[in-house]
Amino acid sequence: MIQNFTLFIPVFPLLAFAIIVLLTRRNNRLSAWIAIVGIIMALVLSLGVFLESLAEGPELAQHPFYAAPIVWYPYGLATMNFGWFVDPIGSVMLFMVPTVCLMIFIYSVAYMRHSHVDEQGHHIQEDDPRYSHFFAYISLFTAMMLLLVISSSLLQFFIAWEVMGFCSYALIGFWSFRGLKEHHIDEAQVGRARGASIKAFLVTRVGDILLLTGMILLLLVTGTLDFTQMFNPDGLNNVLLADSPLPGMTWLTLIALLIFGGTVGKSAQFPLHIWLPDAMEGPTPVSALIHAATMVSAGIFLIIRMFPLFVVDSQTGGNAMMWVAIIGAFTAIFAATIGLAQNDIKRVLAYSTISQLGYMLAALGIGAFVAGSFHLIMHAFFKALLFLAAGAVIHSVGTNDMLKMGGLWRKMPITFITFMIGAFALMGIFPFAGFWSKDEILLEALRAGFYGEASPQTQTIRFVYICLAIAAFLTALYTGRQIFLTFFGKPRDEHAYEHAHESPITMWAPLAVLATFTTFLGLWNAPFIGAFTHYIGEGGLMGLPQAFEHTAFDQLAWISMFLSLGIAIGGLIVAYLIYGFRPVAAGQPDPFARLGIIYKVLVNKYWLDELYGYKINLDGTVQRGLLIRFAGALSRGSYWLDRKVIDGLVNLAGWFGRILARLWGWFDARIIDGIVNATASVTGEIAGWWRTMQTGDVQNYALIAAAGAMAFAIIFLLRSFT
Amino acid sequence: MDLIGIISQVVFFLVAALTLAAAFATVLLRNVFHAGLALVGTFFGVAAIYLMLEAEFLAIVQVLIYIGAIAVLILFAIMLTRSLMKNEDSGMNKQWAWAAIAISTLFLGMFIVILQVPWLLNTSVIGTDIVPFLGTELLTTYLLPFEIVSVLLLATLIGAFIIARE
Amino acid sequence: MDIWSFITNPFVSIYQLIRSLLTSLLGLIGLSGDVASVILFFIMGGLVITVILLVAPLLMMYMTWLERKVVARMQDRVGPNRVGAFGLLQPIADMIKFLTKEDIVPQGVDKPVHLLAPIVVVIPVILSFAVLQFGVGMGAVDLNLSLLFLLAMGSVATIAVFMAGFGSHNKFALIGGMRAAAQIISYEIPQILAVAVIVLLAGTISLNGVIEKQSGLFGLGWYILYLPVGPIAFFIFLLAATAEINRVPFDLPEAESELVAGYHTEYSGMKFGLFYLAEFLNTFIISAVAASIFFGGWQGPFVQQIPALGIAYFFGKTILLIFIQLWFRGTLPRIRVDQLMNFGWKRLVPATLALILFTATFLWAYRLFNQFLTSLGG
Amino acid sequence: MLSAITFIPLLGAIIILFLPSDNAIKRFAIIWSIIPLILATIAWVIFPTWPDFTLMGSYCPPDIWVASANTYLGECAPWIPVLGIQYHLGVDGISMPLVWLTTLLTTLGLFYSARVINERVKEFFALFLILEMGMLGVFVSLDLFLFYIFWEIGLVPMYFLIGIWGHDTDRPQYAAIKFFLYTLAGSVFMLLAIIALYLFSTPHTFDITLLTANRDNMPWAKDALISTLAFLGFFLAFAIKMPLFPFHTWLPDAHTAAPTAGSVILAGILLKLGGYGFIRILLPMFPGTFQSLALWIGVLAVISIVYGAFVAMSQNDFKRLVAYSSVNHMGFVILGFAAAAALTNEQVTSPELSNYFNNGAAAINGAVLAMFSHGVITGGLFFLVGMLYERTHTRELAQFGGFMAKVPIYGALLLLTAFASLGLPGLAGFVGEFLVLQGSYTTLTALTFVAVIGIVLTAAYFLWKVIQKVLLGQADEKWAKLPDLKGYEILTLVPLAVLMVLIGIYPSWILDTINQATIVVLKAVGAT
Amino acid sequence: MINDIPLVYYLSLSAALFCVGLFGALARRNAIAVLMGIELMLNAVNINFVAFWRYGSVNPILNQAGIVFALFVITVAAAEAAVGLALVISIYRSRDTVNVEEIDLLKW
Repeated sequence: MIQNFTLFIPVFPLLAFAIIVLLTRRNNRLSAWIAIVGIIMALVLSLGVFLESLAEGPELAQHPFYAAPIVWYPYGLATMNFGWFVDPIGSVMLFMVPTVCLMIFIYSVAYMRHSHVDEQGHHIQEDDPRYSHFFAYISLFTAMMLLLVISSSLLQFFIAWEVMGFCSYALIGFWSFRGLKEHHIDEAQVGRARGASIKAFLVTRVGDILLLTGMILLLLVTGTLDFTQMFNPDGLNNVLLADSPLPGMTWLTLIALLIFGGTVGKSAQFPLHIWLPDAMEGPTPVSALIHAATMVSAGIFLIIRMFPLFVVDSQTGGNAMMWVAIIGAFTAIFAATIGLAQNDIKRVLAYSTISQLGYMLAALGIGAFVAGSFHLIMHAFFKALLFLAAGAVIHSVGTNDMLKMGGLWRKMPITFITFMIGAFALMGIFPFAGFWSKDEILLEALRAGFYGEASPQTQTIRFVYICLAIAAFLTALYTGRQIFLTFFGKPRDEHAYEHAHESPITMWAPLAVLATFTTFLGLWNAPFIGAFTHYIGEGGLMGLPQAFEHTAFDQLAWISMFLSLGIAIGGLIVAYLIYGFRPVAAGQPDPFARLGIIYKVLVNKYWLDELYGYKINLDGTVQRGLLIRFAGALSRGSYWLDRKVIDGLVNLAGWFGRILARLWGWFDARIIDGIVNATASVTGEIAGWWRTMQTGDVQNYALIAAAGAMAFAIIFLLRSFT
Repeated sequence: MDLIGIISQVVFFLVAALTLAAAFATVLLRNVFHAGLALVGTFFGVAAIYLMLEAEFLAIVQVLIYIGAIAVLILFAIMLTRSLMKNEDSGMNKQWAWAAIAISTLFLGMFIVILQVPWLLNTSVIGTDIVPFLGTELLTTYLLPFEIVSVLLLATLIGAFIIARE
Repeated sequence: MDIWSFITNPFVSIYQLIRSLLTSLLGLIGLSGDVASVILFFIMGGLVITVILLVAPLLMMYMTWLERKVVARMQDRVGPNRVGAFGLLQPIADMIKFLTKEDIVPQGVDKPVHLLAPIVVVIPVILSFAVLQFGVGMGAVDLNLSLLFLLAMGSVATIAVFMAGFGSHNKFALIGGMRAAAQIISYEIPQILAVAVIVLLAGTISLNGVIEKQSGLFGLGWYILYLPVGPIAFFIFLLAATAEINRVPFDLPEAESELVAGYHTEYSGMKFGLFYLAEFLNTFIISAVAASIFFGGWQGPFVQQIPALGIAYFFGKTILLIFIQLWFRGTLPRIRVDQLMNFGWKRLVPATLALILFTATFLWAYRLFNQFLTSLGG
Repeated sequence: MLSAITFIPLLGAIIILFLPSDNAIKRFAIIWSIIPLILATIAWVIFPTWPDFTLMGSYCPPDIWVASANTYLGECAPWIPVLGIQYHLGVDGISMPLVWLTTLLTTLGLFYSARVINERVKEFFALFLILEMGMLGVFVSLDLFLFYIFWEIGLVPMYFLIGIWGHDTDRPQYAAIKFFLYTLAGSVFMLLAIIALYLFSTPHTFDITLLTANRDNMPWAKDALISTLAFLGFFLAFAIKMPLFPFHTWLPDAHTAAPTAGSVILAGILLKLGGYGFIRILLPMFPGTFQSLALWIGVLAVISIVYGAFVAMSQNDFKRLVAYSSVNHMGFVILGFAAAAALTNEQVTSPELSNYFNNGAAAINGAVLAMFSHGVITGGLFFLVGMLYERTHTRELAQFGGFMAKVPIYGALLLLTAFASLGLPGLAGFVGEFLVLQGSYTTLTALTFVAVIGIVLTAAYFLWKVIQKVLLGQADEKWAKLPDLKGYEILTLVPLAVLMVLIGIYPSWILDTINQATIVVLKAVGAT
Repeated sequence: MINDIPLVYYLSLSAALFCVGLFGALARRNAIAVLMGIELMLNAVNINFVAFWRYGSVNPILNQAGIVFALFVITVAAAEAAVGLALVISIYRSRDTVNVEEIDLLKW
């Protein structure tokens, strides 16, 4: 019953955005409240829908809450309709997104208040000059995320996807312009923010155009973008399997890969991941909201929505799923390695996000749909928690650099505890959410790879399992490093240390809530309870009538559980050995530096930025990568071409016209004019001769007349008489 | 040829010779006044010829008009245009030789024509006085020319008067 | 050839007598008809001419005498009475004076013109005598255009005057000549028009015809008596004619006071005599013409019966008119040149034109009336 | 009704000539230009059903001057019967929005320039109104002869606007002459084509509806050579006007030199004349030829997209950048038309391949909507550039910076317009582009892959050059006291901003109208 | 008498007279001499008229065209002489010469 109001879920935050922008721009408090009210209304409505869909149970998959009333535009005889589409995984997302967003909203109310010491030395607490803008943008962002989740058509999905991109750009670049009296940010910060925002938008844009292409080809081939009609079996089979323009690929594979391209862009997978670490320049709630919970998960959600496509493709011999798995796994391990060498507390978390997303994609790639989606939900919670905690640390210490922190656990107990809970969940320590979801994935990978029946993918799945295992270990390692560097050991920067204080209630309350979710939500899909698997797995998906097979918790499951637990604890111990045992002293280089070249590579993030992105250094200046410089050169070249060659041609024509004109003028003056003058003078000449005939003497004329008459007479005579 | 015929021919030749001589005199005399008088002589000659052609009225009119009026007019003109007592001679102009040649050939041509053309002669004796008939004819068949000529004379009268006015 | 016709019409009968004698003489010599007629024609023609040439000078001489007598009489003096009784021989004396005077030809004169002038003056006057009808049938020749001929001879005089004026190489003569020519020309028109009136009445241009038309009891047929038209025409004719011959009221050319003697200043001797002759003969002619066309010429009571009376009638009327001329000379003062011209052009010419118009319409109406009457008569 | 809309501006221009004082002229011009706007809106609203021109092949319908309420909004009267030229006006789904846009932009242009233009006011406003008449004439005329006349009329005032009121730092005379001669050269070829059509059509006629309706039995359609040459004649004129890649060099010069209102109209409407020509003349009249050349035209379009983006990226002058962005966007429009034209006959006609038909329609819808939205967006952009120029008297991007803090309202509007221009969904730019891509993927798939790169480049140069250089970064102290947007400036931009958002969020209000006409046009496409 | 003198004599006479007149008109230097020449020519024409009337006309009495024409020629001659001489006099008065060769205002 509530489900036919689902379309209003995104409307509330959107309304909040509009109100803030148009009306309450001046009043910070009021705009904060409007934003929060908006998100609460959305939360209530979405929980309603969530509960209603839970009541529906697994059949929701085949008969989702669906309606597409809005005719967005007609094209030819068909029309493009928008509406809402809620299926089990959608409903779960509907549960996850608003809750996380609400927490972040509450958190950022306090976070955006900066304190600085003015000349007289006493602390001044005052809001960020663009406080209301911040709330406007994040409520717009939330609205778009919700719209994405409930969208019934891939185009609606894409629009939400793109607007989110814009919000991320705006929010990353929130501090990209500095007012006169803004003391809390310095020039470098402004420069970095500016570079990061553009980088984020452009890189995601690249991903978007891949998705756009895939989407349109899908529309072209299947004739519709609506999730319900997209996957009808006959439509998929005969048309999609025809050969696509690219050799060796069927339409289906091509479209799948293109859509996966979108995810790579949005969820910062391997080639297009470079924007996420730099996106940390935005305020921390933004990082939490966008780069932990929602936006990046949108990419994964896209694959989830399109999962039947991938499945059919792999069944018909396409290798799209294989690619997803490989890229996912590789990104997981790749990001984890870089994470080790980062000093910035938020950058470490960023890389961990990238690797966890890699995890999910790997899971989806190997067909573990339920495990992947569960990890997606869990990850959203504990990663948001980690980011907010980190935010609290930064807010109190005033700097991101872990080398300046240390021993903060005494100063900020609640933040410390919540941070530890999040870290343990991330590492996959037992009771916490991360353990269940990560273990599930490793289990599935292990079973499919080593114990399942041989199939063309087994080779890749084995490779995936190995990568995931190593990644798990590395995750534990860098998370432990982070804990020891920030909270344990001796404070390395006295000034920062005594400046640190516990964050206010509005900041640690959300932390607490998230912490509780992180600890207990994992049980939702614990081996024995398996409610989540039942809810999601049983109904299958729109295009896939048969359910996902669910193996009982057999002996292999136990082995993999202990194995993963062991990896996690092993990682933590190694981290303790390096960082915990002899805490790093102030000014002492990072112990990892001893690794030499490997460390340098990791610090420079494999020089990918220099390769095809652009590197934003700390002081705010930007170093343009090869690809960008090449593009710049190309543009200057084309402008030169345009001005010189094409314009040149036009001017040449003009010049040639002038030459021709002058030539013509000369010809005309000389020859034609000449002729005319000649005729004039000749006539003058002849006239001269005749003129003398007029003697002025009357008798002369008479004589001539007479002579004439006489001549006539004679002629007449001769004629008549001869 | 009877006596009268001969006599008339002799008279004709006489008169013709006199007239031509007077004409030549008019043309050749250097003194314009003498030329004028020679002209009067010619007019008399012509009047005589008219008489020979039995056109008495015309002869008398010729005398009355030509000699009485036109000759006087010419003499008057001569008098007016001669700066007194300066008798500049007005002989021939430059092209008289050419004129002479051209005119003589013209005369020759005409003469040949006159001789060659078979004139249809229709001599009939005029008995009675023809003037009344002339009068009636003048005012009947030739009424229009008669009126036009009168207008012409009027115009001339006015024109001459205006031009010659001081 | 009976006596009676000889008595009543002596001159004509004599003429016919001689004529018949000659024809018979020629017949005797044996010449054939037309040759004889030619000879006869010449002889008779010569005879008549000689008669005229004799009569004319005589008339001239005695007119001078008459003029001097009458003018003297008017000026209360006697006039020539020394030479012959009543000065009758005075004219002959004058004649001899003219003939014997030295003929001076001034130097620088245009010789041919100077010499020719007097001749050209006299010839037309003599010619006009040929046309006059002295009596019944007593005209040298009866042209049917005689009136017009007379006028033509009058106009020839202009040339003569011109030649005299121009030939004598004398400014006064020149101006006199030109003034005379102008006068003659301008008065010629009214004279012709006046005559035209009479021609209208008479219906013929021949002098004899006009005279015959004027037959009527006791001069009632004379044109002068056609009341509205006659007297006016006569008056205009008389004035114009006088002006034509430069007689007294209009004798500007020889105005002694201004132009010495006009165009005949440089003439003397016989040439002057000729001018004098011409002048007086002119006077006679215009009087004769006036008499013929206005007073019926030789018409008079019983003239048909006794043609000789015609001569008397003719000469009587003519002498009467001459007397009027002389009367003019005696009494009227000379008029100025502009008055002359104005009078001529602005008074006389319109008057005569009006007169012609009037007579023409009068005649037309009269004839219409006659037709009407005859048509009435049926 | 249509004649009224077209000739009211002319009437206004004439009245202006008699007005004494400057601000009398200004006030009158603005109020007067609102009348055609209202009329156009009324016309758009009360005529939901658009006629199918191809069915109308007859000569002037009997009820000549009456805007026949039921059949179609238009007038027709014999004009020069001897030559078969009719004064035939008509509007369908495609031209109605453009007419409305012309009236809107002219009103805004006049409203804005009322404050800005202060010398030779009378000529400016008179010329502006005449220009409007010229443009409206082109959109409404259904007779090639009339079309050509209005096409030329539109040219002349623009020449003066650029020449006289142009900024003298950018060689206005050179630019004006270049613009004029370039377009004129094109239109000369068009004239030749028109005459060729006239001569080779069986009932000698200039009438577009007639030429399209019984196109198949027209001699010029049968003879390949003539139809190709005529097609090329028209294509050249429209490509120059559009500006397509090789013929675009006049645009940047014209724009930099033109005064603000001038360049708004130049970009907003004059470029659309070319596009309109494609859809009204090329597509329906020469489907066969267009189809055979579609690939090459597509190539040119893609080049102008990518090339336009690249060149824009290296611009240092704000206005030149926006000019090249127009080249970029117009590339999409032509791509859309080329894609639609590339449809083969059986794709259009056979029912089971309706998918192709719909996508082809999407291409045309997209192209027309792209034109409309580009008009709105670029109009807005040029207004913003103009406003900036009014304040800073320079268009050097390097000298700007940190304006978001200084002039927040201006910054916000610039942000909105910039993102609309780079095709952010939810704003006007995206829908047009998406539809075009949807259409062009169906037929010119390979080309569209390249075109899509253009989108990224567009985003790049807009963010990199426009937003970063102008809004973000450190503000130079020179601009310390930069005044923010005044009342009238905001009032000029607000309608455009509203339109952008409206089209972005819910485009069907405009696409319904366009779609009806597209279906009609598309039926003709793909024929022999 | 009339048929003793053939028409040819008269014609040749008039031709001769005409030529003399023409010569006078063309050769004489004095304007008035020219006019006199013209008068001669006109008289020659008159002779022709009358000659043709007398010899050529069927009924000389009733059909006196020749004479009528002669009359008209005379009047026209008179008019022409009058105007001509008036012109000559006015030229003399303004140019102080009647020498035709000197009156050459239209000379090139």
